[in-house]
Amino acid sequence: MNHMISDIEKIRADFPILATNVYGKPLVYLDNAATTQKPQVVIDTLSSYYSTMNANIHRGTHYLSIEATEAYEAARRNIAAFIKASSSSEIIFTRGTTESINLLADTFSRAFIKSGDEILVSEMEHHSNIVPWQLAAEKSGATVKVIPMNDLGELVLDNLDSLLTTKTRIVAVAHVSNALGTIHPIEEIIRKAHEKGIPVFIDGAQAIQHFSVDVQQLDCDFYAFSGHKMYAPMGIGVLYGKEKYLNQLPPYHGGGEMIKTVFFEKTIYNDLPFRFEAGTPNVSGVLGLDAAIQYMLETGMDKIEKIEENLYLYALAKLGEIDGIRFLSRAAHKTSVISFLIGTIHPYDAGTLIDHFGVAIRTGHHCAQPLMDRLKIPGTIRASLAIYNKPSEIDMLCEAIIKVKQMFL
Amino acid sequence: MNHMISDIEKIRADFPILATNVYGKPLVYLDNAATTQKPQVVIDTLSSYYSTMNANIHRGTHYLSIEATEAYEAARRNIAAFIKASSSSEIIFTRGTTESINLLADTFSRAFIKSGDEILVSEMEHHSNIVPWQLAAEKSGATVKVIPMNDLGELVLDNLDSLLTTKTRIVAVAHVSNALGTIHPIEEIIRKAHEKGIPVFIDGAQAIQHFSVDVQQLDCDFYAFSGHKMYAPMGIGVLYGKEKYLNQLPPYHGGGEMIKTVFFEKTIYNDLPFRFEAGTPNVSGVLGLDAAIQYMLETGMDKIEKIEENLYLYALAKLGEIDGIRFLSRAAHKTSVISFLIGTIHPYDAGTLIDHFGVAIRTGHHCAQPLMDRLKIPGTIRASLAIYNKPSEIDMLCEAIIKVKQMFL
Amino acid sequence: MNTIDKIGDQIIEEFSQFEDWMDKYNYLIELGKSLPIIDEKFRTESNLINGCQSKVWLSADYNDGKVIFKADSDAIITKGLVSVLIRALSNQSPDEIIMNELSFLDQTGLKAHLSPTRSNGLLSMIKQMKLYAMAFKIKNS
Amino acid sequence: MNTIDKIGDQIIEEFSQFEDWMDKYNYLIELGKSLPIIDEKFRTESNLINGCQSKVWLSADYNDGKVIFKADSDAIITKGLVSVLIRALSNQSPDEIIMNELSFLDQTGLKAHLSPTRSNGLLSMIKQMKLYAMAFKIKNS
Ligand SMILES: Cc1ncc(COP(=O)(O)O)c(C=O)c1O
Ligand SMILES: Cc1ncc(COP(=O)(O)O)c(C=O)c1O
Repeated sequence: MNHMISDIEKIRADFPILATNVYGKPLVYLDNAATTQKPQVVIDTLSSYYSTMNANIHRGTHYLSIEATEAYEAARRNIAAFIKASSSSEIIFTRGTTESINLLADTFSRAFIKSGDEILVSEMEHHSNIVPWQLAAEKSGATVKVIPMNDLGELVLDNLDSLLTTKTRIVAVAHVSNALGTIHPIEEIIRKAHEKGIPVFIDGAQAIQHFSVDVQQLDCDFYAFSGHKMYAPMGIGVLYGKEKYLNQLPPYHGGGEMIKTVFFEKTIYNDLPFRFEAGTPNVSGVLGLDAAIQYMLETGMDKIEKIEENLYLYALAKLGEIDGIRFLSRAAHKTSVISFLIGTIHPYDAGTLIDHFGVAIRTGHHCAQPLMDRLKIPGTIRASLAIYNKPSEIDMLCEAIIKVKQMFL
Repeated sequence: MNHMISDIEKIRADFPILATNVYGKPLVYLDNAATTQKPQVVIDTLSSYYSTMNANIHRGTHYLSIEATEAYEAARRNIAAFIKASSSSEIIFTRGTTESINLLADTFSRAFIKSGDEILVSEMEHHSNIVPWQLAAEKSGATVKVIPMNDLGELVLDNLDSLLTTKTRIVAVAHVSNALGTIHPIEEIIRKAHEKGIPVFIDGAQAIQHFSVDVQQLDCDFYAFSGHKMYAPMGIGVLYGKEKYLNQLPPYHGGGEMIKTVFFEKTIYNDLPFRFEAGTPNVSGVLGLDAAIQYMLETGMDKIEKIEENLYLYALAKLGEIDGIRFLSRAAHKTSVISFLIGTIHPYDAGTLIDHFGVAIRTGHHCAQPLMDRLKIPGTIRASLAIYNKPSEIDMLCEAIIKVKQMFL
Repeated sequence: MNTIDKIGDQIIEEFSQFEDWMDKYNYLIELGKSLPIIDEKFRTESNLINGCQSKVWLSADYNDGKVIFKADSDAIITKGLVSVLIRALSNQSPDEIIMNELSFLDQTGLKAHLSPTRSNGLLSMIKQMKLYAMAFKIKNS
Repeated sequence: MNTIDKIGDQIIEEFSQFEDWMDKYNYLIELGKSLPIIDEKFRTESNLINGCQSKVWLSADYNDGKVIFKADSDAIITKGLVSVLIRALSNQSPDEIIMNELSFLDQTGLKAHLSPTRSNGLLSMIKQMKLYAMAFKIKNS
């Protein structure tokens, strides 16, 4: 553990915000599932881009524009390699996971979903992986079906075979639940869906920052994630799709970049991936994402997993010692997200007070209201860890919880 | 003029990229209509946001999240004030103009456009203000009609009355043409459309950085612009809409933020403007846009207009002295965009060589192919000015052009 | 000085005793606990104000020229804040309720809880209280 | 050494004379001007390769085991580059065309013009030339 701690201190030094004080106390940031903090190298990438390279890309013949275009396309190749996509034209840049899913739900449903068809999601999805499918279902006359969960906080696949019907057009599930941290058995879901020829979308927003993802090995047909949850800037995300599917999807946004020629009578669309990237791209965001991935790779994905697992186990043990703590997930496979309640204290009350001890955690329904309904609770208190968190921060969370408990006695 | 030049030197010092060399020559950046460079204060806003405040917003109960939420909503109010919107809930943050128009075209057409209806655009639009309407027309069975232009590069409104029919549901025109710099007579278009009860969307991507815009005085119903063309970061833009219209539009993207409650059976959408802002917003982009607007206001909108007009007139005079230069717009009302051709030299040839003299201009169709078809040319050479450009840069452009001419003799 | 402002001054005084944030919150929790829980029959969908994180139920009655508010919340701190608002605004005339800007909140350090960016539903509750006052005024004029 | 690489070496040598970028471009312009303009009948939609900024027309014939390319562009610099590619690849066997990686371009300083991020259509032209070679090979085997 000591060796680990010196590693972590080195990592912490890369994140300038961790030196901040809130309410006169050193910031303890445990809201990483909402958004992670950024290493200096990512922040510097933005500054340096705007100070030396900034230009609009793809159509320019001038030096900066060519440089920026090449950096942007190199980043796309790096990101493709990071998730082991078979080609960089399978990487579409979006604003974030939510836009990725909306792009997919809209275009996929226009191409493949008709009245009476079914879309299969799970009971543990983030709203961003529910509402776009509801909207698509409404427009096409399809229905949204749900894979249920059990009391341990795991998906129940017992009836998966009967949920995958001849009307099922797509399955959309998270890789990891944002509210509970459960790692879903997506391999099995993908295998069973593929046996019936049904494509699968995976919402990777809570997975990609914690362990290596290999989309070819998973054999998922689409995958999405957000930069801001993986040490990269806000305003950038990715939709990965197998070329064979992307090629069949109709255009989404209209505008510059996504077309080859425009006449008032007809418009000819561009090739992948540009067809889905209308308008001036967020070049700085893409380069920032590239830098964040570089940072993760240099740290080492295995090491990230190890650090987080160790701290997670430490946190579970320490929190478990507190009387009245109730963990909301007992899933066998989990990332370092801990959702819990303290006795009968309302999560909002707990969150408001814990904050005053300088500890940033999240409370509420975590944009997963169907899951909260299932658990019959208004919300949870969620501590979510990242590579820069350390045991003493868990100790401070525990101290805060104990004091809060006293205030409510 | 001398007084002006010392002002400009002061402004230039705020933009770090202007000190860059390309091909060993000082960068002359005249591609501002594609994207502008960023002042240090905007770059610093991003760094400082990520180093001291970064958090996911709106649903957090912790310090950073509350701070970031308040900064984000304060920026929204500043931006509303900047364009004189009547309320900050009329400001929807998007990724840029292209997304703004796609959001509008999709939701407006679902609410108001049916088979046989008409959408009126102009012959001088950017693809981003054509293709989304084509896509919407395709889905709804409507047709896209076109306001024509004349040889001076101006819109011809002679037949506007007959183009505005009982079937016209919306008019979508640019405030300023990106390819030619023409300022369109939108007041007249808005007045005539309103006489028939037809709402008007204005694409302000090339206007907002050059002069004050007052959406209430214009009385336009929707207005859009991009941050990256007004000294702000990439990946952020705005859609303004009158509340009475926005309230009637169906939701666009589904996800977090845009909903109040989600059940699998039904979902209740949030109030304006959040209803249209699904997913984690680009907080750093919004704060960067706020900083850029602050910078423009401190410089003074009048002064910006004056500086650019002076330099534009200087450029016109100097370029006009060169034999064989052909200006493609003789419009009476223009911003500082100059589109031209040099004799019979192909714009791509000219652009490639001018670049090697360190001068960044843009060549091509400028995402306005219908306009190029009308002019029967493959593209133009476009120099577009910003507040930091100076007469000696125009001189360097002219020198480059003269040398290029010699190379083709 | 109208009665709301007078009550406001008392509240300011009460809160000014607390130097420590913990004491202030302890007091809010106490207030929250002592706010009479409203009758189950008022905890209806139509009385519900949905903050993103805590719920507030609000009902209003009109009696002898005064509006009487009853309210509840599922979170104690929110309930404490609710009780402060009830104390100031309940049993007042519609006009006073409509006109008062609750400026006393600035000096209690509670103002931040009522920002539109908070997720506790309190700002919507104040809006709702003013709407009730408006409705009673119109109905009885 | 195959013939394409030999021609490539000649081209490298020719371009190595120029120290100044202007001389190099002057030479490209010269090459562009001297490339025989292809017959109007080849300037068809089906022969057109649409770069974003300049257009390239390409036609191919097969004669005695060799592929003969003819090409044109509306921009002179693109035409100069086209003439270099024609010189290397025209009148070669399908196999040589398919296999050759045009590595000589690296050493001429022209490589950048053939990047996928350029908007002149040249990369698509090379792709198209290889497709033609492939087609002739299949047809004649
Ligand atoms: C599982 C999951 N899906 C989707 C999202 C939405 O991501 P974003 O808000 O970045 O669009 C999130 C993040 O909140 C998430 O945790
Ligand atoms: C007039 C006009 N409209 C729309 C756009 C599209 O803006 P963006 O690429 O920022 O979405 C542009 C910019 O290229 C433009 O000039």
